[in-house]
Amino acid sequence: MLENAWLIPALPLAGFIIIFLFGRRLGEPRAGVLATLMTAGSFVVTVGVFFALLSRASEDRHHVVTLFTWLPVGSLHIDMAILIDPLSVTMALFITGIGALIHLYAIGYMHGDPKFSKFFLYLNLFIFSMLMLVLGENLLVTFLGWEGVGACSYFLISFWHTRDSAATAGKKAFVTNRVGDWGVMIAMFMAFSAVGTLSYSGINEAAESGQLAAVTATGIALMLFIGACGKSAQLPLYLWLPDAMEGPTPVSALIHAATMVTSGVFLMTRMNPVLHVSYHWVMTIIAVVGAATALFAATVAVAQTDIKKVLAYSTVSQLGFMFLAIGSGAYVAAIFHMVTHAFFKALLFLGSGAVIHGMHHQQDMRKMGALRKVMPITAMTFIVGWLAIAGVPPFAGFWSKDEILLYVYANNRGLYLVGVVTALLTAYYMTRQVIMVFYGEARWHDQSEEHGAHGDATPHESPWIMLAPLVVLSGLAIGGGLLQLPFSSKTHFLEHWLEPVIESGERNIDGTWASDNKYLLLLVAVVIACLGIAGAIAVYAKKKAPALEPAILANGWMYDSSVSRFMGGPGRAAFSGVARFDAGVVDGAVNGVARVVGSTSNALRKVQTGFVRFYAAILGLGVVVLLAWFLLRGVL
Amino acid sequence: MPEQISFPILTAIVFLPIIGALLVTLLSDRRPEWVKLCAILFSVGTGALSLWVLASFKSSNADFQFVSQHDWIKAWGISWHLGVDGISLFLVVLTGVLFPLVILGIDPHHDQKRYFAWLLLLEAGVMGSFLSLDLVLFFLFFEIVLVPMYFLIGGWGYDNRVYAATKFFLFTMFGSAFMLVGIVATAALARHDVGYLTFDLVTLAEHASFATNTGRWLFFSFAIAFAVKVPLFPFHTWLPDAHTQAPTGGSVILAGVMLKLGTYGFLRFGLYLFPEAAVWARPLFLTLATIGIVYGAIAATMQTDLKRLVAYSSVAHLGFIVLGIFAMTSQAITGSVAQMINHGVSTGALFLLVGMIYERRHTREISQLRGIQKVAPIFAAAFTVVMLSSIGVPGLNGFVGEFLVLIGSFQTARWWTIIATTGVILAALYLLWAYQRVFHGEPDEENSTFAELKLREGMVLMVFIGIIGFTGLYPKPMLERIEPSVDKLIEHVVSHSDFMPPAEIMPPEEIMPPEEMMPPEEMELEK
Amino acid sequence: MNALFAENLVGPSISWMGISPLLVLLGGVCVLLLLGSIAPRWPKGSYCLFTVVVSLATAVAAMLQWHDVTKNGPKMLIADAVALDHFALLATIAIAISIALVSLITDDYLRREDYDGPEVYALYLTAAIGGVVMASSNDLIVLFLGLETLSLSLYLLAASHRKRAESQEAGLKYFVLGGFSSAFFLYGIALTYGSTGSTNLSKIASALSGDSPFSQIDAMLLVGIGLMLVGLAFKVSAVPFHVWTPDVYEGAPSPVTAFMASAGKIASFAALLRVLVVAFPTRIDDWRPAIWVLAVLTLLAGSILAVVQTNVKRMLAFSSISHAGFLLVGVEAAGHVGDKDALAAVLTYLLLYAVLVIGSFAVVTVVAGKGDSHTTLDDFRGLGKRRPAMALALTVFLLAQAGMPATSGFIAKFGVIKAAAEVQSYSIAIIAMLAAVIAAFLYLRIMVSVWLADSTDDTKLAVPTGAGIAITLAAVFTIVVGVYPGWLLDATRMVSNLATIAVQAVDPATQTPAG
Amino acid sequence: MNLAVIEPTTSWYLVLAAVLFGIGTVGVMVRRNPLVMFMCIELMLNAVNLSFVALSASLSDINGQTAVFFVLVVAAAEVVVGLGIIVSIMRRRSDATADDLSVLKG
Repeated sequence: MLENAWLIPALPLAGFIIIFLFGRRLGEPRAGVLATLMTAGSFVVTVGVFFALLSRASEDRHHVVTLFTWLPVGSLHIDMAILIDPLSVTMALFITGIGALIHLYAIGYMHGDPKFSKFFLYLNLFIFSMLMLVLGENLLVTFLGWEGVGACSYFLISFWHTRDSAATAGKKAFVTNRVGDWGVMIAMFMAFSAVGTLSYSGINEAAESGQLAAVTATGIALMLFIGACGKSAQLPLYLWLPDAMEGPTPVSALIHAATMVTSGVFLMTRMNPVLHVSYHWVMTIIAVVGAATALFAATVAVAQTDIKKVLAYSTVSQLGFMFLAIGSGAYVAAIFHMVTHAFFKALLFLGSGAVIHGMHHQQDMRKMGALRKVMPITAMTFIVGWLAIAGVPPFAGFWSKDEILLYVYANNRGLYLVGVVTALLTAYYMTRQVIMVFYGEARWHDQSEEHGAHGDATPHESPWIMLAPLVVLSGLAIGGGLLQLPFSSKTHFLEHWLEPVIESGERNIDGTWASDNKYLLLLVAVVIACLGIAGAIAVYAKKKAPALEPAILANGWMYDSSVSRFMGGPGRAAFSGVARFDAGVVDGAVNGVARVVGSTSNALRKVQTGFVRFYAAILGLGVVVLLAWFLLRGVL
Repeated sequence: MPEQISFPILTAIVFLPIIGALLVTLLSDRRPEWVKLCAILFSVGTGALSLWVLASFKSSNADFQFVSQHDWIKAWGISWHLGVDGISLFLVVLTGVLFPLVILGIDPHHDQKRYFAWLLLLEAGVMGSFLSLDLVLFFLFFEIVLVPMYFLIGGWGYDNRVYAATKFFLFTMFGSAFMLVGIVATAALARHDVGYLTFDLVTLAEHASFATNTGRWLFFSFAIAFAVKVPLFPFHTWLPDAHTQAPTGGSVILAGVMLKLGTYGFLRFGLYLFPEAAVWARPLFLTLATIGIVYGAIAATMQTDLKRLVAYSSVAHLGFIVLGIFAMTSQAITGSVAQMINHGVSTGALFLLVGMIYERRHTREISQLRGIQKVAPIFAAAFTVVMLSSIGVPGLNGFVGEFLVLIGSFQTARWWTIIATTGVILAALYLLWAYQRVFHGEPDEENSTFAELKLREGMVLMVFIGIIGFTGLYPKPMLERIEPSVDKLIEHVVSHSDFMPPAEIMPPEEIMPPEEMMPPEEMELEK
Repeated sequence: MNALFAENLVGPSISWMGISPLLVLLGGVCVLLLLGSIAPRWPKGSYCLFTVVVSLATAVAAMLQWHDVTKNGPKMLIADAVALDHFALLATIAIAISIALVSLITDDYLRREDYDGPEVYALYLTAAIGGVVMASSNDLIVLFLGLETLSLSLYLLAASHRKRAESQEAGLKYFVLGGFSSAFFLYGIALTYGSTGSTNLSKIASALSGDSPFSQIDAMLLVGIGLMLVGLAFKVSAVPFHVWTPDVYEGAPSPVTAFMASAGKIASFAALLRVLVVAFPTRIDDWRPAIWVLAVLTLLAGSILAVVQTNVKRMLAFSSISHAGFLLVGVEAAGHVGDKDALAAVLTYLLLYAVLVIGSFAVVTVVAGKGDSHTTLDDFRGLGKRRPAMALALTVFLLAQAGMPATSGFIAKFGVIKAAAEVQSYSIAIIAMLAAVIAAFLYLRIMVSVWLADSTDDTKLAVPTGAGIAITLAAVFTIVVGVYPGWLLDATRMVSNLATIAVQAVDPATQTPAG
Repeated sequence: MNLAVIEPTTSWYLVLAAVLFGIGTVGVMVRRNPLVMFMCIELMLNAVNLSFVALSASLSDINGQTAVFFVLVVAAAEVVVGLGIIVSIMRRRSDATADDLSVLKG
């Protein structure tokens, strides 16, 4: 079975190629169906691979399938190879699984779009790239996927490219990611010059066997982290993610919530031995950046009115949580949260998508409300997602978030505090969203005439093809916690499963105060969640207190706007300065030479007066000079 | 020792286009279709020959192959010496492939007879420069290509064509002025070592040894010519003008193969003849290359003319090539050679596409264009692929060369490389920004009639895109043919100078002595 | 005193074969003038034909001598006054070829301007005689005679278009300045004679070779050399003695200009080399720097001044000046003792340039039209459309003058640069090449108006037979030599070091005791 | 003292010749009448002749004096040619000075 692992990326690729060639002829909905089937098929294969791997002893759960040699030059030898191990399979499982669901959903969501087939073309290409990213046996194959998903996200964000905002958002996403890619490339160069290979096993072995100097390891780790910040939307590079909501909602769900944005987390986990041997402050930096991002984004989310923007900032915040976990050496917790987050955030996005779909592309929450009556199933599933992200037991989010906080506490109490506050805010703004969308009085009647696009004015429930994925995902959001229950080490399924990959990096907190009093911390987490929910209810449902939504928060602390103002102002000025320098100075010098020759010529030709006597005089002058020279020679 | 083969195929490659040019000139103007047919036949024939060379090229052999050597000007020791090795092989193939595509894909607006004649002459010149192994012979071809290109720009270019053509001609000639003196001086000085006057590259490189300073002077006399041709900052300003004013075909050829004459010259003559000087001059050229990368990209960002933008992007891309050449590691130089090809393909295609835009809209001003993707999705798709390859997205050809150059250069030119790598950010910036302004948004009324890709254009572009995809995913056949010659060259440099290549680091699978494990600072010191 | 006379009055023996080229030319002149004046008007074009035949005969005679010299080595004729060596013969052949080509152009020109008659051809031939004498003279007086013969003919030729004021003006300017400069030249001879006791180049050389008392009297000698240099620099139009060149070239009838630029230059440079290399090898350190400066000035001034010109004839005049600069680079290289490649390079350059310039002026002559006045850049517009073939030929000539490879021009430049580089004068070589870049601009300008500018009138231009032949021959020659120069170079390489053979050739019996 | 004993040495003649030559040179540069300019040139030539003779006497070598004859011939020839040109110009404009002939310039 493991030998056939190449099928996992191959199927979506096949889908891509087929749609690329015959997309027009396939049309709607066949193109969508095909794409969905391909992704589902690759999910099936992944499951098969998973069990095949499971049947092995945990120490040799490591299998490489080499497809062909990609870049062989001298000592550099890079194979196009995929690596099957617990980590990659875990990633592949939820990528293909959730991917398939979202494909299905998209068939309904994109119904009637003129570029229907093209949408699934990109979607399949994305799944393929994402799988290459996680399955890659070496940094370069991962980088191939890394750039691939970047490109796909560019295409999909600017899918409705006639909207300028969409086009700009797509460009912004790509360029911002490029900044991160710079880091990844440098990291690769360092790794190669230090270890002579780019394969994960090679680098990690070098790290474990101490062949990798701490300095180099630090360099690699930091550079990779820059890359991760780009992809996983951490400060200061998170800017592109909120704008990315310009893309169709399934894209937001798949790329900007469940899969792509987590690849940074994945990469750090993949390289955890390198992080382990690098200077300890690297981990601190990661943790601090993560915590800062989490808090920052949470505060911003509090004041958003666009249903998707709220979820976007919440995604940033949750990703911050994951990096906080990594910074605390809690790789399992990070992966765990990544998975559960994939479940409930995909659920929430799809739910919001259903709402938007039902509201005829109305995204402003202030124009919603009381939707639970018209779209009950959507409401149900959305509420499940809300409870999960808010951290209410026994939903998935509760367990993963608690796991992280546990490690963070053991690691650094200050950061723990930040985490707790973030959790509080999370519960608060999610509750706010649920209330504004599904409860209170309906604020959408007055919109009807504007948005009578689909004939009937009132919001409507979505077709089953969109609801089915919601139901499935809500199931996962409820039960996702089973992967890793804190009660005894036997229930640490995920931890045991990932053991071979992260053992060297994973931090052991046994015997710390935190692990001894983990139930106390559980309790704290529950209380926090409840507080947040209660607060939101008090403000938005019971109107006990005025809503606190300062403009500065609504504008994300003015960070984005000031950056773009800088880019548009001084940055642009500097660039055009260079361009002017080129035209004026560099090219000016060239043309200047020409001009000088020309003017010299003009000056000299005046000597040719045409008067014989003058010519004779010039001759005479020449004679004098020449004789002077010769006489000089004579006297010398 | 390179083997002598019965049929002088390389000579044929050089002469076939010349014959074609003569025939085209003789044909009557009244039968344009014959003229075009003749041009196509000869260019395709040349292309076929070059492909044959590729097919029968011995991949593991680092020496010159298909060598044909005859006395030409005995009195001066100048010989007709042609040969191809891994470094020139793909440039020859690229030339052989690009010209038929240009002739097939683009029709001149007037005087097509003269146009094709010049084009074929140009092909002969380019082929000759890539193949000749005699300094004077190389100079001959290197210089001769100016004439056809001058007339192509001046005769079929746009509003400001004469200025651009003259600038191009004189600027390049300025460079080669120094080179000619350098060539003669090299041969004259090498007399003592060689024993007789010869301009044969191999003989000179293997037997001649120059006093340190002499070698450096000579190297620079060559370097100026190549730096202008590449073009290397600050000798680049002729390029934007030439590209902007040249007809589409001219731009494609100019970007595709002619700029490579410079970088190729650096490899073939700079490093091979004057290793010591080249090593000594490394810091200078690494710096200029890095400046070129960043500077070119920044300048490109601010261009309002689409062709100018692509031209400046060429400056940046060529910077990568020069960086790789002077990093002097196996990966870097192999990458540079690969990048020469890949840049030729992707930028060539880019100019082709821009040309098509001009054909349809009669403007290259970015501000005049808008929303083309909506009216011409296939065209936009093709543009996107080419653009991504030019940005250097993995899986497309642009990445292969760029990545190899950078990872190779990092071994010996760490800080330059770190700065140079920012070029990939800027590349995305200027290309995507331009793409957004041209293709995205709602098309206004002029652009709403933008015609979709025609079949013939599509055919030509498919070839380009095919190469882009294949080379990106499976560059092995290319690399394994380039590398042996590159390694040979590096050995030559190492043995003739104090240059130390980076220590070969064994992946941890093998057991390795500890001293090969070196943290960055030590590498620093070692450089 | 009497004894001295008696001894010298014995006439020197003359080897008639040795001077056969001169005799052929002389015969040609006589026949042309006599028959031309006695017999009625010859049939159309036969003057030209006759001149061509004469010049070819001269070339043949020279070739015969060439083989003789190759077999028996060079020798001195007529009391060491005339040298018979490869150098002289090559120059002779080059001059002969120039006359042939020029007369081909002249034929139709004269009929167009209705001046048909033998005079111009006769003057060509007399000028050629002067040129050959200059090239082969081994005595300063003989050299002076040759120079005057050449110059006087040229004065007349320049002024020969009696209807054009420019032609008259050109004639006068040339005459006044020419006479002026030859006076300097003569004075130089006198002083040299005074300080070395002889006017014979070989004897001067041996007198200065150190053992003789003359090596003391320095100042007079140096002034002598300087003044002779002035005279010759004027002839080769080296800056700052070039002032006459543009005016005369522009004013003179186009074919005559071609003749001056070809035959005139060949003779003058041959003379310059003879004087400097044969007579003053011991004074190299004195005259080489002077030549160096002259070369640089000539290169730069020639190419820079051409940039803003608008009259093609004048442009070509300036370009000929910058070519003179290139040739001076060769002369400078020849200054290094024991370097024979330089001599060969200079002569090759002269030959190739002669053909180029004649070709170019042939086209100019055709374009100039009746009255010989349409020679501005605008008159050349659209030539590519009106006469593609001729335009192509012109392009070839211009590219060749720019030194483009695969044309004879490249071979010429390469030879000179090589000569300079082999004696390590890199600086001047680079200056020369850069000047060539500037000069290239002017050729480009002409090409622009020929090809790239749209034509003002599309009337088909009639290309007369003679000119057509001349242009074709020149173009073919340019390309052939450019692609396959081996044979020519092998021939020119036989031009061995003048100085040494000249000294050997002097037979000791005729040595006059110094004092 | 007795003037008769003062023997003029060669250098006297040479200096005289030089002076004459100088006068001729200056004359060419300053005079505007073509004929006069031409005569100045003749003057220069004759100055040279003088120095030839003087030198040949001092060297007691006959060649110098033979040279003079050649020069005279050449001068005569120049007269012919020069006058021819000048006359043909004068025929066009009787009052033409050298400065009027400046169409060709630049």
